[in-house]
Amino acid sequence: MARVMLFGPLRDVAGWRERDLPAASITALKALLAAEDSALGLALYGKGVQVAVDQAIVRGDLALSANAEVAFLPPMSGG
Amino acid sequence: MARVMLFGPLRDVAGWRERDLPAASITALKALLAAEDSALGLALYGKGVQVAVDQAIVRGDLALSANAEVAFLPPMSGG
Amino acid sequence: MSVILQDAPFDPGALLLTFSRGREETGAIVSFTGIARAEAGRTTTLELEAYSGFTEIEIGRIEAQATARFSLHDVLIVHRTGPIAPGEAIVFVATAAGHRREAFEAADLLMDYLKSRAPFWKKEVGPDGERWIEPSDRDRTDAARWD
Amino acid sequence: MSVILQDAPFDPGALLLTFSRGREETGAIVSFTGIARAEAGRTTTLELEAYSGFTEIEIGRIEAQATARFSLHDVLIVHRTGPIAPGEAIVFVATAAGHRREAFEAADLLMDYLKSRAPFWKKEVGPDGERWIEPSDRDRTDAARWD
Repeated sequence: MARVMLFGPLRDVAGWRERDLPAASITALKALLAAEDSALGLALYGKGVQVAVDQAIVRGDLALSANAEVAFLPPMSGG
Repeated sequence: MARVMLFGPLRDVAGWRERDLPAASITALKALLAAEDSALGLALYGKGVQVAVDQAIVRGDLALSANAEVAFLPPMSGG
Repeated sequence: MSVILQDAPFDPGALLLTFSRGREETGAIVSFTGIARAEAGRTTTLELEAYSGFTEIEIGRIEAQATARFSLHDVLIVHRTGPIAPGEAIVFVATAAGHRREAFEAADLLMDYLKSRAPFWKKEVGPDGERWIEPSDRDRTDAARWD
Repeated sequence: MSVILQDAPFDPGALLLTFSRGREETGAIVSFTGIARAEAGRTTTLELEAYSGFTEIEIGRIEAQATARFSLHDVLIVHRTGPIAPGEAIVFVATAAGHRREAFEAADLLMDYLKSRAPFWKKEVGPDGERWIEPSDRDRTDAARWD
């Protein structure tokens, strides 16, 4: 299971902030989320959304270890 | 009588900071001070020394009213 | 050198007091305090979200870059998270250096980074509803000065 | 807007605390604190002389210029005079503005003025005797940026 976290506007779109979901890779996880909630799917593929696995930004796909923390980060607004 | 004030290095050269002296103009006052103390005279005519009368910078000569406050200001060092 | 994120309000004066104590070779300390503006009633609350852990690491990375670039003696960054009321401080940055130019430029760079690229998500809540904020064009061009 | 010259030591944190209170429309406060450096024992005391009355007026003039140029909400300048020990604050400048660039630039300009052109005479006293200080070349070129 991956611990999935949504930030900023993504959280408003999905209506949740944190969930544990089964997924073997980022691509699989995105597909799972999009199948369940098309608005969230669209937002996850939106411009400037970055993915962090275990608190490090990753580009492209990546296999997820058990207990991975996957965060979807929309464009940062600064403080 | 004019209240004469020396600042910064001028005070060290003269050995005093404030005196009441009779003088009808800045030129007369400088001449009086130079006659009494040639080192101070030299310093007063030195580069960048400004004169303030009643707390306003003046250029060139000026007649001094009774009770005028005349300050000799060497180059300012900033704080 | 430290980065602190906290939900609780803080007092910039108290932070500067602690930061400036006992410095014999630091000639210059610059502090910046960012305050939530009331915008004449348009904003009632600002809500700031961070990614706990990640956000501190990312800010710490820029702090380390600024320290090296400007030969800083010390840096402190304190940032609020959660709901913030108008008039409350959002961010405090203090830099200590031998001379004033370095202290000024480092604080300036850190603020430009914090306002445009730091991992925060910011929502304005007012009588007309709520909206997510993005960095302004000015924030982006200010930050690009240091690239 | 005020200019305070004082012989007594002051605490920059306490000044910032008072300055930053109760500001609902000020988005940015920058403070600068200048501290007397020990210079590894080379300086034991700094002696600062002002021309009481005149010095405040001259500094107030620049303060008014900076206020107009950067649309400041408020400015505070506190400057020590008399003997100052290493580690003690010499000068404190705080600027309040709507946005951070104005607050930064105003504090920067005021410090450049204070360090190079303000009516002070400064003497360094150390184990090797005493000497009057003049602005450094860097102080002069920094100040010329704003002319």
